This record gives sequence, structure tokens and C-alpha cells, in this order.
Amino acid sequence: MDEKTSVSQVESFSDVPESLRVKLEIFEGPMDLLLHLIRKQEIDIYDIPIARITEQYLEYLRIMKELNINVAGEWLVMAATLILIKSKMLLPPDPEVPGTPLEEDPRMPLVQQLLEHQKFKSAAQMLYERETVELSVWGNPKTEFQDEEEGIVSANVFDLIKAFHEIVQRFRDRIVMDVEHESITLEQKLLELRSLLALQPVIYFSSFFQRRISKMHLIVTFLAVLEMARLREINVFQNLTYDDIKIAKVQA
Amino acid sequence: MQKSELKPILEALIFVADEPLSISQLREVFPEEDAGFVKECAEEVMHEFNQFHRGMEIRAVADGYRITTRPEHHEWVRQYLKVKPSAKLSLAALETLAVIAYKQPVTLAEILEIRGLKSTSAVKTLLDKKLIETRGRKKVVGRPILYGTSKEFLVHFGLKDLAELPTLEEFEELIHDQTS
Amino acid sequence: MQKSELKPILEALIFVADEPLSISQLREVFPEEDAGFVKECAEEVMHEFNQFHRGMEIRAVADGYRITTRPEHHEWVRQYLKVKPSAKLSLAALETLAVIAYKQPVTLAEILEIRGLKSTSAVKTLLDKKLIETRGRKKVVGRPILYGTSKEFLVHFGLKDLAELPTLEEFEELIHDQTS
Repeated sequence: MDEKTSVSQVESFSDVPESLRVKLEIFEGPMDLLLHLIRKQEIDIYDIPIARITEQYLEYLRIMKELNINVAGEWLVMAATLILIKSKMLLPPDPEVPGTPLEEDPRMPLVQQLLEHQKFKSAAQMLYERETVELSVWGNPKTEFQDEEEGIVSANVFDLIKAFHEIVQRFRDRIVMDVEHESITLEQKLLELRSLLALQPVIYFSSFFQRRISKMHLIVTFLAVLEMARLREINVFQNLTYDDIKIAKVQA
Repeated sequence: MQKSELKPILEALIFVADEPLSISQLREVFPEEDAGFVKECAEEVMHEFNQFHRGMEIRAVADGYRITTRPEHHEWVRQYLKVKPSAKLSLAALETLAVIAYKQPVTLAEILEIRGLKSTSAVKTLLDKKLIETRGRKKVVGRPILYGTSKEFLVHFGLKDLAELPTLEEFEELIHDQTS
Repeated sequence: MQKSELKPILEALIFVADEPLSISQLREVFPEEDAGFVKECAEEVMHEFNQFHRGMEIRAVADGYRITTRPEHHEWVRQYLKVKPSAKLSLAALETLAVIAYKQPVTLAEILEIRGLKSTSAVKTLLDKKLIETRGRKKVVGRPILYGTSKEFLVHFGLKDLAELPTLEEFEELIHDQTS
């Protein structure tokens, strides 16, 4: 990993004690850490001492946890992969199983993945260098022949969905603002939710609370969601335990 | 600074300036250089440029230098601007198009309700650009006209069909992600 | 049309165009002229221009031609325009972009598999900067959105076309040289 990047990333973790900051480098992902360990110890990538690397990898994870750095799922997946490879390496080749004359090295898939990753890192470096050059040149700024209309955008598909999303947000804000002044009934809230779901078949529950709203309003919203779920107008679900709750319109 | 060093920089600055570039503005960039020397260099840049070029020229106007096309080519420049593909939309037109694309077929009144803004002139622009078309009338009081996107719309945005448009849910997944 | 007549016009059009000017756009202005002839003239314009000039240059990018200042003068231009160096893309964005550039058209799930990291927010950044765009949907379960690089990508990185990118195999050789 680029030294400059790791330093700046470490700096973003301002709660890391000074003494530890020097030792701990923050890697973008598990493969970056593995490549770093391999390079630092001048290991032949085709002959990785898997037990040692696994141990170092787990140690790094332990430090991350100790520092309360969020260890994302992909780090654990890689840990499991390393442990699996390690255990496979310990098994003697099974003479009972026919058709496996050339025992494949259990490390090979990981090695391929690391080499592939390395290639894309080099490609990213190449893009970085090109960008540096391109950011030092300027084109013609003169506008005498250009469009006179204000606020012109050159639109693509992404601009369309972005614009539509923006409109839906505004629509939702209008609904919330309308009720801030008066007390809200469950019936009113049900109507609002229905019109919102007509625009947007899936709503994140947290999006109701992005604005500062009264406790009363919050409770009525929650009751309305429950009522609509009971009437089977909507499905309410969650992908993971602490994930945002999603509300989806039941297709007629 | 040597002439041979200063002259290319002057040329670059005259090119990037969006108004005629005066000697005093140039002096701000080169405070060490003598005004007479800067002017001499700028004049040389202009003369050499105009001798070499047939398509553009540096002109001394309103106490400054600027690069323009030559008048004899303006007919071609106009011709080019006419055929230039215009993929550009105003924000109002883009928003209106987004509502029509995602809620079609839809009436003017419905667009107004969703956008919270009158969209009549945006709809007209989109009809002119052939990005939308009428889709008959809605069977309600007043029988308002329904609008939908055209085949031209698909071509313009490089879509095979409307199902290729990203959904709101897909968009929210992109913006809700907090992992990196 | 004679070369001597066409070439100055081409120069003028490259100058006024607000994006790299392609041969096919030029053909629309000169429908009678042969594409090969127009290209030959444009190439000559570029070479003559670049031989003569020290302050600006014509470059072949994004399948077209564009006039820019030269990189070596960037400090002077910045000083005149009073602009700071522009923000560069983050490492995460560059790596994600590399995967998209070499594997396009590619889905979010495929990017995740290659990078070993969720890359949704990097993809969002790249979409916002218009460096990538959607390319329809993949014909697999869930019909995920496909992403590819845009024309803006070529301009941003000064590439004539995607073929100008070094191949992944070339990077592989580079890595082998380093590790052995």
C-alpha cells in the first residue's frame, strides 16, 4: 500500500492513541493487508507460509477490535478463508479418493485473487498518474457560442434517478411540514403514507426521522405503519438485525 | 525571465482567460517583469500567432488580448453549433422528465402534485425535443392528456427499454451505504 | 474542398467546441467530404499546431480533438486563475474505477468479488462525477445494473480511447518483475 495513503487514513482515526498510531496502519481491505504482510517479509507469493500469515492477520484484527475500529464482514470472511486453507494444508493427501492425481495447492485460489488484486492496484496507480497530468491542463473557457439557458445539465440515466429521488424527498418533506403545526390523526397519516408509497414502492423507516419532528408525529407514523402491515398493504422487513427497516408496498 | 520562456506562458494565459487579458493583469502574475518587456512579448506572441494561424487569431481589443475564430469561418462555426448534439436539459426539464419516466402515463396535474411546481413549459420543451409524447387521455373528469416517454427518449439515454432505468430502491442502496 | 481550405476551419471548430470534437461530428458539418480525408486533415492540423506552439496544444482525447494548455505551465495558469489544485479521486474510487474500466460492463456484486470490498459509495462518487454510467442490466437473477466508463472518463484521464489503456497482462509482467 502507498505509504502516504496509510498515513492519512490513520490520521482520520483521531481517537487512536499516539503510541499505537505508529504501529497500526489502516488498510482499505483484507487483501491490502495480506499484500502488505507478504511484501514486508519478502515472501514469495507462490509459497505463502500460511500458518504465520494467518496468525499475523488475526493479530491485526484483534488490534482493530481493541481500538473499537469497526471490523466489516469482509475481514471476517478472509479470516475464515485463511483458517480453512491452513487446515487443508495440514491434511495428508487422501489415498482413498480417486481421480485426484495432482493434489492442488489449497493456497492457489487465494494467490490468484491476490495477484488479480495487485493488478488492479497497479491500474489504479496508472490512473492516478494520468489524472495528475490532466488536472494541470485547461481547455477553452470562452462561452461566446455556448448555450445561453441557465442551469443546463448534460443528463444521463443516473441524473434521471437522482432527480426523481430528489423530488420524492421534497414530497416527503412537504408532508412532514404540513403536520408540524397541527395535531395529526391516524387517518391523515395513513393517507400520507399511501401517497408516498404510490411514488416510492420502498421506503426506509429511518427516512421519517431525518427531519426534526414531534414525538406525537413519530408515534402516529409508527402506528400507521403497523396498521398498514396489518391490512397487508405493506411488507415490513429487515436484512440484518440492526439494519434499517424497509417498508415495501404490496404489489396489487 | 527569458523571452523564450515568457512567451509560451503568455499564450497559455491569453487562451485560458475568459476576458481580454491586459498587460496590467499579466503584470500581476509576473510582478518582477517590466511592463514594457511584457507588452513587447505579448505583441510578438500575437504577431507570430496570427502569421501562423488560419483558423484562429489573437486580437488586441479593449486594452487586452484575446483569442477568437476568424470572421470568415463564422458560417461554419454556426453550422457546427447547429448540428451539435444537444443532450442538455434545464433542471426543470430534467425533473419533469424524471417524473414522466418513472410515473408514466401521467397528467400535467399529477406532475404538478408530485413536483410541487408548475411544469407546463418544461413539458412543452420535452415535447419539442421529442423526449416525451402524448398517450391518449385519462378517463377522469376533464379527460386530461397523458404523457409518457418516447422511443427517442430511450435512444437518447442509451436504454433498451424502460426496465433498464434504475429503481429508487437501487439508488437508495447506493446512497445509504456507509461502509467505505 | 481543398485541404488548405478545410484545415483552418477544422482548427476553428476544435477551438470553439466545448468537448473533444470527433471526426463523426465534423462529418456532420461537412457531409460531402470523405471521413478519411477529414481525419487526415485533422491529424495534420494537430501536428502542425503542436510543432508551432509552445503555450497550447491540440490533443487526441475521447475519440476527438481538443485544445488545452500544456501541463508544464500549470503553476502559472493556476496563479493567474487563482485556483487551487483540484481535488483528486480517493484511492478507493481509483481502484473501483480501475476494476470498472477493465471489466466493463460490470455489476456491483462483481466489483465486490474482485476488490473483496463493498464499493457502493465509491460507485456513487464515480456516478456523481460522471466518470462511469449505467449500461443496462445483466441477464441474471435480480437483473442487476451494469456499469461502464463514460466519455468523461476518457477526457478526465486524457485517453484517446479505451484501447489506449495498458492491458492487465502488462501490469502482471510489471508485478512479476518486481517480485522476482
